[in-house]
This record gives sequence, C-alpha cells and structure tokens, in this order.
Amino acid sequence: MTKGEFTDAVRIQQEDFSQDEEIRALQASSKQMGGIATFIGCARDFSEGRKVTQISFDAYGSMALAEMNKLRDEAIVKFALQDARIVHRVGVVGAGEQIVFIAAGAEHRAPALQACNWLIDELKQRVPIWKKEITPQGDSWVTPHP
Amino acid sequence: MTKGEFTDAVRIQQEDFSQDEEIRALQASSKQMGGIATFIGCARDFSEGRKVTQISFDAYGSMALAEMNKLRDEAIVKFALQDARIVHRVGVVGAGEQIVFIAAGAEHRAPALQACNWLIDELKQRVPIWKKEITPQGDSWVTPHP
Amino acid sequence: MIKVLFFGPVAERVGASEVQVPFHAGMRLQDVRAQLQKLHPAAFEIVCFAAVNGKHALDMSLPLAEHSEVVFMSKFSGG
Amino acid sequence: MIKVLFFGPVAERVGASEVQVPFHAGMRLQDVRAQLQKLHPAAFEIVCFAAVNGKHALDMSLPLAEHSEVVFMSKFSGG
Repeated sequence: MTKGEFTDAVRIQQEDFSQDEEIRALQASSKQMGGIATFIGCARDFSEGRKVTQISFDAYGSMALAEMNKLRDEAIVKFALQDARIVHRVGVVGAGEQIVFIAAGAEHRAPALQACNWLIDELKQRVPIWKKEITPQGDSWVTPHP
Repeated sequence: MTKGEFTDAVRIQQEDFSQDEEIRALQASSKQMGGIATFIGCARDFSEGRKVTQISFDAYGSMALAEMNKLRDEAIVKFALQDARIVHRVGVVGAGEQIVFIAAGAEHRAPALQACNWLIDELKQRVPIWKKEITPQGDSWVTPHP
Repeated sequence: MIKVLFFGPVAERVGASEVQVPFHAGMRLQDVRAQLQKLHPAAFEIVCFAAVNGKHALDMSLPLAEHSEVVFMSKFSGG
Repeated sequence: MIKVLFFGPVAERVGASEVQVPFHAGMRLQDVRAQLQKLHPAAFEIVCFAAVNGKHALDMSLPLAEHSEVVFMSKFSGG
C-alpha cells in the first residue's frame, strides 16, 4: 500500500469517519507499532438533565487545523510516537454519533495510551471549536467546565 | 438495531476483528456514552533486534475467556463504564496485524481512558495466553518482562 | 481594514460572524477590542482569547498591520 | 484420573499438551506437581502458576477430586 491511498492524518470534516480506515492508515506508517490507543468522543443524547437531539459545531477552521497539526507534532515528539491522527467533525452531529477521533501508535502500550489522553485534553484546551446543543426546548452553546 | 446483531462483548478468536463493528456494538448499549477509549495491540515485525515474521498464540481457552469476562465485569463496576469489550486473537498472526482489542465506553473521557489502560495491564497479568515469535532463525516463546 | 471574525456563542451575541474595522497607523489589538466591546458588551463578556492571523495573541498591546485577521473567542468547547 | 494440561512453553518442554495422572484418595495439588516435576524438570523450571478446574490455585495443599483438570502454567505473555 502506498501512503497516497490514505486521507490526511489531521482533518476537520462534516462527514463521519471509519476507525478501521484510520487505524489502517496509522499502521501503514510502521510495522514497529506494538500499541495503538484511540479515543472517540460521541454526542450524548442527554446533558444536564435535558434531552439533546443534535450537536452543532462551529470552528475557526484554519486555526483549528493548524492547532491540531501542532498538537500531533508535539505528541509525536513528547511520547516518541510512530504516528498519530486527529479527526474532528463540524456541522451537525446526531445524538449517539461520533464527534472526534484521536489515535496514537507507539512501540509499546504505555506511551500510546498516555499520548491519547494528553491529545484529547490538549485539544479541548487549545483548538478553537465550539459546540451548541440542540434540544426540544431550544439551542444553547456549551460552556466548558473550567 | 437489536442486540442480537452483535457478536459477544468478550471473545477469543482466530479471525481478525473490525474496530468499526466493535465500536458500533459498544455504542448500541447507550446513547449516554460521551467517551470511548480503545487499545489495539499489534504484532511488531522486529523484537529485541530480530526480525519477526509471525506470532503464534496458545491459550488455555476456557480459563482465558472466563478471566476476560471477569476483567470486563470488574472494569464496568470500578470505572462506572456503560460498556466494555475485549477481543483476543489466537492461532498465527502476521507482522503488522492486530492481536488484541479493548474498548471502554463511559459518560466522560477520563474513566474511559483509565479503564482501557487498566484492562490491558490486567489482561497481560491475568489471562492465560502465551505468544511465540516466529523468526527466520527459529521460533521462541516470549518471556514477559516482570 | 482589519477583518474581525466571531465564532459560536460570540458570533451569536454579536449577531454577525465578521465585521470590518478601519485600520489606522499605530493601531493595537486593544484598540480593536475597545471599539467592538462598546458596540457588543454582551459578546465581550464571554470573550477569553484573541488571535491575530491565526495565532493566539496574549498581549493586547500587540501592534496590528493593515489587513490583519483578528478573532475574539470564548472558551473552546470542541472535542 | 487427573487430567493435567500444559500450554505454550511448558507444553513444549513437556513434549505434550495433556497427560493423565492416576487419582488416589487424599491426593493434593502438590502431589501431582511433585510427580510431574520429577519427569519434566525443565518444564517445571518455568512454571509460575497452577489452576484447578479453570481457577487459579495458590495453595499447593489443595485437595483434588477425581477427574479434576489441573494446569501448570508459565508467566502469561498474551495481549
């Protein structure tokens, strides 16, 4: 398989994504990858006691993509990863659907798991994306917990 | 979707597995799942300086499956998970292929990631499965690091 | 002109996702903020971060060049 | 009879994955181990765990019932 078959390692997109495809792309970068950790953030159908039917995302696209690329580069150095991927959806996502995907591949399991944890924490802090919950009682932007 | 469509949450099998299918089965258990963490263990093509072409697994099947089910039950209670899945392959696995899959789904990301980490650590300690590296210079059983 | 962008909850409170602010020599980030804050006080209540040309700007005294892209942002809630 | 199973590196050193050991009244886990260890000393060098009927057995003085399934295992290396 050539690398050209695969999508970019860092993406912001409306469409859903496939873990199988992402993992295949990640694994293609090295056969020395002993551990792959992933995190998938999903849209819950209930939030603070209210039914949520959809979540709508707004993003400062160019900066969000740049920050996500920076995060990937930092994680690869910090945890000696063989590769990492970050995908974030924008637009409207239904309850139960996938929002964000992070994958980190390393020679051993500990750095892969640590990197995955670090990446999702940092993404939430650093990447300019905002979510709005759409409920039968109206819409409201989510205020992140400090 | 009914639950009957999905495979068991804990399995030992020769065949490869699909993350997409596993995640879909996990998500079917609740729309309250905000975070899913997964770990995939892969067969590396190099180990301690030697080329490894394949890995062969032997398992005490009945006890391994019982221990994996116990691990899943313990993790669900310990980390208040909504669901968890564990799949381990046996037989012969080629370099670069997937060996083990763990997924943990929770309302929030921290317990999902912690549970995934705990499950793979405990699996390695508690589940009676042994791996043999097949190399051009001959085969050898892997001695786990203490 | 300075192009000022708003996203998510800030855009909703401003009622627009983009406004233009006339550039003048010696203009600083804080000048743009002060000007817009007067017009949209409710929006600026939730502003926590600013960016200039796609980079986080922590120092409000940062001098701006003509055609800069400035963004005032509330806390991120992606992921 | 007591059915004794071996897996992975232990099976390789024993040269078999299953042996039968005749049962006798009052038999304990340690009796089966002693008997097999004499026959297969190299295999038992790497044995770390025992299981009886699919459950970890830490106490070697555990009494065995006729038709028990006993397993002597080296350190696990799955995952």
